[in-house]
Amino acid sequence: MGRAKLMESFNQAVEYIQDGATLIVGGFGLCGIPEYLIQALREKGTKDLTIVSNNCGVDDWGLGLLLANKQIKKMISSYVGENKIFAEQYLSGELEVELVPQGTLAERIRAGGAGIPGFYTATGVGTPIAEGKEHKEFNGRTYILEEGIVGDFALIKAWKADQKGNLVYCKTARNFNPVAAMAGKVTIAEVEEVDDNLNPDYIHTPGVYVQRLLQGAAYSKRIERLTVNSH
Amino acid sequence: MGRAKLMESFNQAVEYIQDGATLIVGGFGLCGIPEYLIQALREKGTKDLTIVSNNCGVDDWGLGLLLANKQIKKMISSYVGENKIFAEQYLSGELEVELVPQGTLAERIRAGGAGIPGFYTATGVGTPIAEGKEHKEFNGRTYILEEGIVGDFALIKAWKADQKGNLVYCKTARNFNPVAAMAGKVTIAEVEEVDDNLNPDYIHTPGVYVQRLLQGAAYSKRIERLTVNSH
Amino acid sequence: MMNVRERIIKRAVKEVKDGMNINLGIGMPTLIANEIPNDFDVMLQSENGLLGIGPYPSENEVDADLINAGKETVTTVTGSAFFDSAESFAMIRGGHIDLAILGGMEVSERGDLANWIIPGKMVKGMGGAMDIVNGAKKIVIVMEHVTKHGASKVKKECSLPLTGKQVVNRLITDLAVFDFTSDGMELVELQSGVTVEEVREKTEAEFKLALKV
Amino acid sequence: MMNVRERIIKRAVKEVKDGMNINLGIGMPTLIANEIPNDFDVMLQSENGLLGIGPYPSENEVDADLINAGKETVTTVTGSAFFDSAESFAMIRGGHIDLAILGGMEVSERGDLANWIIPGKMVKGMGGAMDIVNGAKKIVIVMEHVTKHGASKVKKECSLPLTGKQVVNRLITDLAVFDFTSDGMELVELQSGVTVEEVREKTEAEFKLALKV
Repeated sequence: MGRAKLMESFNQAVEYIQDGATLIVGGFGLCGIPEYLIQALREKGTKDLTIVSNNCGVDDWGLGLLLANKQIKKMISSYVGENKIFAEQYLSGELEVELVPQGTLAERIRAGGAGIPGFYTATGVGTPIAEGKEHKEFNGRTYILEEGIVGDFALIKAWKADQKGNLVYCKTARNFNPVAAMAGKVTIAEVEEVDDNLNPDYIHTPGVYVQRLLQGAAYSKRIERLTVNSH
Repeated sequence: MGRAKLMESFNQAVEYIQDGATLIVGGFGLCGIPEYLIQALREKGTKDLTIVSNNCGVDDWGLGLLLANKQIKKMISSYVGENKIFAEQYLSGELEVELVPQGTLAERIRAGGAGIPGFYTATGVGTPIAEGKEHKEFNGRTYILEEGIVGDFALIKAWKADQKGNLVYCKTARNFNPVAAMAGKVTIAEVEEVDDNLNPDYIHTPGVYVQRLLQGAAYSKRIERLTVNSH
Repeated sequence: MMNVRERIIKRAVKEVKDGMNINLGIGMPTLIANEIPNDFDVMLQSENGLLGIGPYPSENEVDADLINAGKETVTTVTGSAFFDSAESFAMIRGGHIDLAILGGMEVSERGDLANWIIPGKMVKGMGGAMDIVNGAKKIVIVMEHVTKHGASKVKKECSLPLTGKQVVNRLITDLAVFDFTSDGMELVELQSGVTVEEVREKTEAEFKLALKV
Repeated sequence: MMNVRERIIKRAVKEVKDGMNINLGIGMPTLIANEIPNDFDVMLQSENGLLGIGPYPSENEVDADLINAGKETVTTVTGSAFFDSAESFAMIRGGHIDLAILGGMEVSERGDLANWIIPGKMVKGMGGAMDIVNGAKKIVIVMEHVTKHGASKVKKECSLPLTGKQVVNRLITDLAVFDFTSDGMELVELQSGVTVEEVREKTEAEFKLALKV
């Protein structure tokens, strides 16, 4: 897909995302989510999305915004317990859900980005997750086959970027963002800072994975569970 | 295996490596090889080793030292063209060789470290490498099954470590070292510097993978192909 | 006298050995962190991408980019490292975490664990639990021995969908400690003031007694 | 007049487009780097773990920790990034490299490539070639059209063990340029001064003529 271009407009960045697209979206809970890209997608109103993301935000933030606007057809996630609208749409049959163990989800996304169509894991063996999947023994232990995931687009959030699209993440806001970056046919990254002096030894996502780059201002970074030390 | 301990003696660090062990050794060519651990292993004289490493050094340096001392039974590598002793031992039947494409080798080592016993790749389909391997189609394309590799020990070289065993590599001396670190049942790391102020955002190998840690002095860092710009 | 959860936590912290890398589940297991001896060199892993969880932050230290797997704001200890989710579960799945202590809803006599879904209730998801129980070197489950209605949670077969099959190494309840081996389930310790008879009465699963009990 | 290799290189560099991420094989393909227009924003990948290869170093700049896949000392350009071998081949295998230009020993009319081993000669290994030919988005092979004995290297079937099956998108020789599609092999360009007849004579493979030739 060639190399990153620094763009001005979040609306323009999501312009080519069509109804029915599969999107891989970075973040864990509300930490490290592509705030502005999600909001631009809500404005655009793209429908019938399949979204691969560990969680689905909360009712009024993150991917919950797309859910509330009925833009999501299917979620592929490991945990979706923070969202009332999610429960309603799921129970009414409006929303499909595929639950994937968190480590399997991360590895399936990495595999998709790394050209690996399938891999074996012990995770889920003997549970409902293993139903219908190929089982295979290696050295006397049973594993199941899990498939790589590729997205039409990946929407991610990083801390810093240079203009070549190299990315650096901050603390646990890294989470699924680097693997999502690998697995998008087109990866759109939003960042807090553009810095053309990143140290090449400390790049988390090489620019080869990033096709569109945007800088956001004044990130909300909502905290889901503010926990402080009382003493 | 618990956490890294900073040790004084390279000889002591390799003490428990038994004849017949499988070792995963970091480095690409002579770049980023664990110089001192290899030399300690030569002194110890451990025999019948199976060594998983992209290359096999040169005749008088790197893994070539173990080869010259007839300590290696089998090499699992992607390219072994720099070594005359290698050719002799291979032709005389003293040395077994398993050639693995470089990307498959890196991924097999990562898989071993990541608890993935097998994965599918298109690399090698239709070539001698695919013979005897399970073939499977995904979305109309054929892939072969490759298995994860785990070593009894991994010997690696990093640039800096802290005393928790977190590692940082320098430039292209990183190469196979981070995946080797993951795939050793016991991982022994040698480093140039110990620095207890590494930035947690920029750790390449988290300390969880490192069981023994040593600091080397005055690294040789031999250059295989010195190439300079004439103008 | 200690309440039920305190009993379980006090016993569970004895599983923690100096030098371990440990993953503590959300809820009761998280509380174990406070009880780890100060002189232990232990690193706590958070599966969202951190090795080296520190205490909760002061109000000034709160950082939205620094949370644990329970989505709580945390701090880091010296020598911590951040990594991405694939790397985090490579670490877990690959057997590099020495010990995981997780909560349970049911444990069967063969060491099956159910702790992620109750049919008929709203689906939430398994998060990282299925990966952890199949990956960490030792799996310790902490849970109350019986439900609030008095029914045994230590069962012949789990009635709830499984998180993992034959994955539990040790179960710690408010009544006793059990180990699971290829020989079956074994009672290895009684909580103080508890008799074998009481455990038998409140346990659906069949278990043997370890010699030392 | 240009020699054979110069001809091939001059034609091959036209495959390079502004904005591409490119892997150049060891040997003749490496020389293409020097011919890339200065105003192109192109990043060269080295499969040992670098995106953004720069020129060879001056004697003062030589760094043993900074080499390319041919084990030559190199430098980096602004905006380069280092990564490990698994990440490097994730990038390659996952289709994130726009173009790879590699040398060849034989190419068949179906786009099979042989370039890693000659039976009877000492085994050296395939290095990253098998990964690259199955991974990069476009595979261009550069090679001399005939052996030093005058035998065609563009064959009906490769006689040497394959590096990849139906992997070549374009072949550039000192005589011509060929494309490989589901329709077979097609001559798309002649090198200057070369006739279709000469190409036919020196090519064992069967090929069609593109309309424009």
